[in-house]
Amino acid sequence: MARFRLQVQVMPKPEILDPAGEATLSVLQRLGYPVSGVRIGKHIVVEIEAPDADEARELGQQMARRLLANPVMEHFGIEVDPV
Amino acid sequence: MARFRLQVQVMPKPEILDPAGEATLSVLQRLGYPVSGVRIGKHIVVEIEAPDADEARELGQQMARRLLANPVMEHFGIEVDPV
Amino acid sequence: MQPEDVGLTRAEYQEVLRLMGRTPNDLELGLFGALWSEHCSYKNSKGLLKHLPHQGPHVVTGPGGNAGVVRLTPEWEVAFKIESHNHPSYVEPEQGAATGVGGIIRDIVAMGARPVALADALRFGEDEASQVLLDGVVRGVGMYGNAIGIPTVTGDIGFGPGYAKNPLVNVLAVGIRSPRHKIGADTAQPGSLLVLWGRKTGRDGIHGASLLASRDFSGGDDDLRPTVQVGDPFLGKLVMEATLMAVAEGILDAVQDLGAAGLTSATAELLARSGVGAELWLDQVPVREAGMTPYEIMLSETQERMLLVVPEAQVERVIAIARHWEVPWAVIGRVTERPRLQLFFAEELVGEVHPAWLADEVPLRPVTDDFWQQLAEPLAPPAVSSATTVTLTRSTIEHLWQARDCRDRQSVYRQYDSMIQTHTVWGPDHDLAILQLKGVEPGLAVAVSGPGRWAAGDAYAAGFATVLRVLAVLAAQGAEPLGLTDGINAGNPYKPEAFQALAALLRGIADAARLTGVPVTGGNVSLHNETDGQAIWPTGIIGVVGRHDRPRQPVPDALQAAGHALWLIHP
Amino acid sequence: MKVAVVSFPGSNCDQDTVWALESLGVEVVPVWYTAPDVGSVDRVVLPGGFSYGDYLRSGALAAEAPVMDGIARRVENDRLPVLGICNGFQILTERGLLPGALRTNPDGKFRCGWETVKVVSENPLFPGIPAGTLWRLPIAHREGSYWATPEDLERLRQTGGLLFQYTDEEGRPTPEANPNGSIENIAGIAQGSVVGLMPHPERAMAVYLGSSDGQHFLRAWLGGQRG
Ligand SMILES: Nc1ncnc2c1ncn2[C@@H]1O[C@H](COP(=O)(O)OP(=O)(O)O)[C@@H](O)[C@H]1O
Repeated sequence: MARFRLQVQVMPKPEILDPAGEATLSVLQRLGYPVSGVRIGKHIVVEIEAPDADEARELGQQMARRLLANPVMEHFGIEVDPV
Repeated sequence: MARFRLQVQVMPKPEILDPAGEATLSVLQRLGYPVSGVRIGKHIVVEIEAPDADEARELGQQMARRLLANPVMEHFGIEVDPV
Repeated sequence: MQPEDVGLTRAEYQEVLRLMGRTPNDLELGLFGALWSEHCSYKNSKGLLKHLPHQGPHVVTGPGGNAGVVRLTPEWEVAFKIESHNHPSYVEPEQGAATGVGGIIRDIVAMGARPVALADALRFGEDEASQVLLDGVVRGVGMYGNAIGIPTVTGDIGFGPGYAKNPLVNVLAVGIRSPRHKIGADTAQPGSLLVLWGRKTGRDGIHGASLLASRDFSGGDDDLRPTVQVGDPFLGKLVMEATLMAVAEGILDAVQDLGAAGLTSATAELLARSGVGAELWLDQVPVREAGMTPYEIMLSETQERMLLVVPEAQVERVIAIARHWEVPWAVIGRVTERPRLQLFFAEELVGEVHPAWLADEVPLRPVTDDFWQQLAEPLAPPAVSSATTVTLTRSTIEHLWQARDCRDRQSVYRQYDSMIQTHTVWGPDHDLAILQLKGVEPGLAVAVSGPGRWAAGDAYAAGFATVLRVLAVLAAQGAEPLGLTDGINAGNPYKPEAFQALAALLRGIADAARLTGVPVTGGNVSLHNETDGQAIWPTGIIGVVGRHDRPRQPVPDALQAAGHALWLIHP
Repeated sequence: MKVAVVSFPGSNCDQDTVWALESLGVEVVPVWYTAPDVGSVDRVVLPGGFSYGDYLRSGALAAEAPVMDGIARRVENDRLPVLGICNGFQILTERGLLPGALRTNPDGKFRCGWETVKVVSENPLFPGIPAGTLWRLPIAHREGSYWATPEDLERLRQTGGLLFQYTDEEGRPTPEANPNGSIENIAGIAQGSVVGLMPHPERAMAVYLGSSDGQHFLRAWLGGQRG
């Protein structure tokens, strides 16, 4: 068994309104930054034990599908790093 | 001018309590996943115009320090990709 | 470590040496520093506070405990108190306000009372940055109160230039208990075990009370900011339910919440009031971070923790309750007959003090009778511009109407759950809140108010008038006041004019309370609300609870029909 | 009539819900979230209020509770009537027992206040309540903005599952009457025997509390058809 760190990025799907992102965009624009879009999601870091990186990723996907993301409105991506 | 996508990861500082992470951890453990830590932060995607990637990163850091992260409780990391 | 590192003056340190009869080690020095801080010891205000009237026909418990308690009926008692969280809310508005709410809730719970209402009194500056603070504070109050399930039923907001870098966040909590569930923090029995439950102890907020909240701020104080404490209303709720269950089962000697100065203040006050001592086994305290020292464990201000004093025979049941509510717990010590607080770490005695040295022996600022007497005399009239008469034009009225002080507060209180527990008959948008508690007759009236600019000119009059104002609000409902609580906020007490203003404010409150026969059963004093030399107006937030005999039908506070006469009643 | 009221760690409207149901003469069976099943009851209420502190996403952590496995089974097998109020609604969507999702309010803020709620269509789950009935009910939430895919919305419409809308006092679902950006002003839905809504009927049980329309709501649901 080895330890891995999963970085799970959970973002609102493109068709889902992201009011927090839009509010942030308008503030950034008012402050004069040349930005044209902001989307805000979650960054979730999970420490996990697994025999190898593939298995760690597989577990990460299960957890994301089941709990960490809501498939109705979010999609997710996972990175796996050994620790 | 070119367009870049900044991926800003905003996480609670290690010494700052993350009650959401702890509650999520306890549920994942009850569901039987071999996890030992969960920390929940934000993943913010920003579209920005800049002459080059270095300048885009510099703007990203300014925005993160000023608005996207709360320096009292959070630290952040930035990735820059051309779009 | 030097005395000043823990906030002690040279003179105070001499007193520590005298009491101990030896040089304290660093840990012991830290304990004194924390408990002899302004925030914990009230060293500048105790001499003034003792002039407040504390006795009244309805008083069950006056000041000194975790909260005052008054009798509503023979079957029901009301615990209530105001607490401030000003400095933390300036450092981190949302979490500062949230943890302030959590803290006062634990005070009420520690009296064995179930919290039934919150009220928040807030003060901000008038600049842009203050608006950001306001948003954060309101989010924080709502975040905690809404999630733990206690309605925020009334409040008060004011603005003034001095609050820009010294925002005020005062929260009043009200709870209800049956006299059968009476508990306090002065009844620890030798032989009983100390159970700590709630959040595992971390390095958060070490010296928050003694340094952060007991000094003025200045521009470059970043290193003074102890790690921000994060409020966790979820665990707060579990700790509250677990504690109320243990209290209701009658299996505890005493309960003490952990607030400023954490375990140090909780144990010192509990043991001193109970006239006993204790062994604490600091290595048994569950910690969040590896390698925490006894010093850090004793001074951490980690939130959502309660200390229970449990007779040995009941420990098993207490643990079962902790398990049911999924609250982390540990047995961390034992009460002893000899009044010594002995701190052990890995079997080694690492510190020993008399609890009363910490809790009661701080050198207090003396208040002479002469000084107190002259406070009621009017101060020199404030310098007012020569425009003593103002012509009321449309534009003056519009100007006034648009002032922040006059704006609609709905955008604030709409963020608060004012209806949870389904007993709010009148919530925000009235001068007072009226509650019809379930299974309790009669109803409860709650009001809170504080003076504004007036106090800058005449603190005595402002203190006096604020008491009269909250009582008038109750009188307009025919509700009988049961007791008052006061949240006193002022600047640096070592500046003579600031101390004079603080004293005058309290004298005003004391005189009005005595005149009306309504006692002050508890409160809070927050000093050093001063940043870069600019202080707040002395601000006394007054809260009152009263008995309302017809809570289902409050006396309407809006005009009812055209043609009705308007009467102004005045002396 | 026996109704289970399920409490999760952090639930804070459970006692209000018990009180409201008991005031209507119902026998309430309190159920803790670790129970594998709700037992022999006629109906289940998932009350409102911050299970698991609303952490991660409101309702997400409670949706994984053991009792929810039992409830899902009973819905599937016996068409057990389930009512989710506020956080209970969030738990039901997170669990997949109701379609769609509840997003954060557009301004990111918690919002508490009274709303007019219209019964969109007559439904055997609420017998005797004609379409167009207007109720005054409070809301109190930060994540109450209903959203569903166009397909799910269409299916809700087809099956009569589009139950309640926020409207103005005349019953018009205007944008101004929408407190939280819910799609089509949706305040509550049903699928099979499962009902979810964001407003709190249990807080509107007496005129002195601001409205007694919650009584009509709960009575109708208690008399409703099983699925
Ligand atoms: N911080 C607050 N929390 C909850 N309610 C508030 C708050 N501030 C004001 N309110 C409500 O808004 C109304 C007006 O507030 P304010 O202007 O401060 O009152 P007043 O001038 O009567 O002291 C009051 O009915 C009060 O209950």
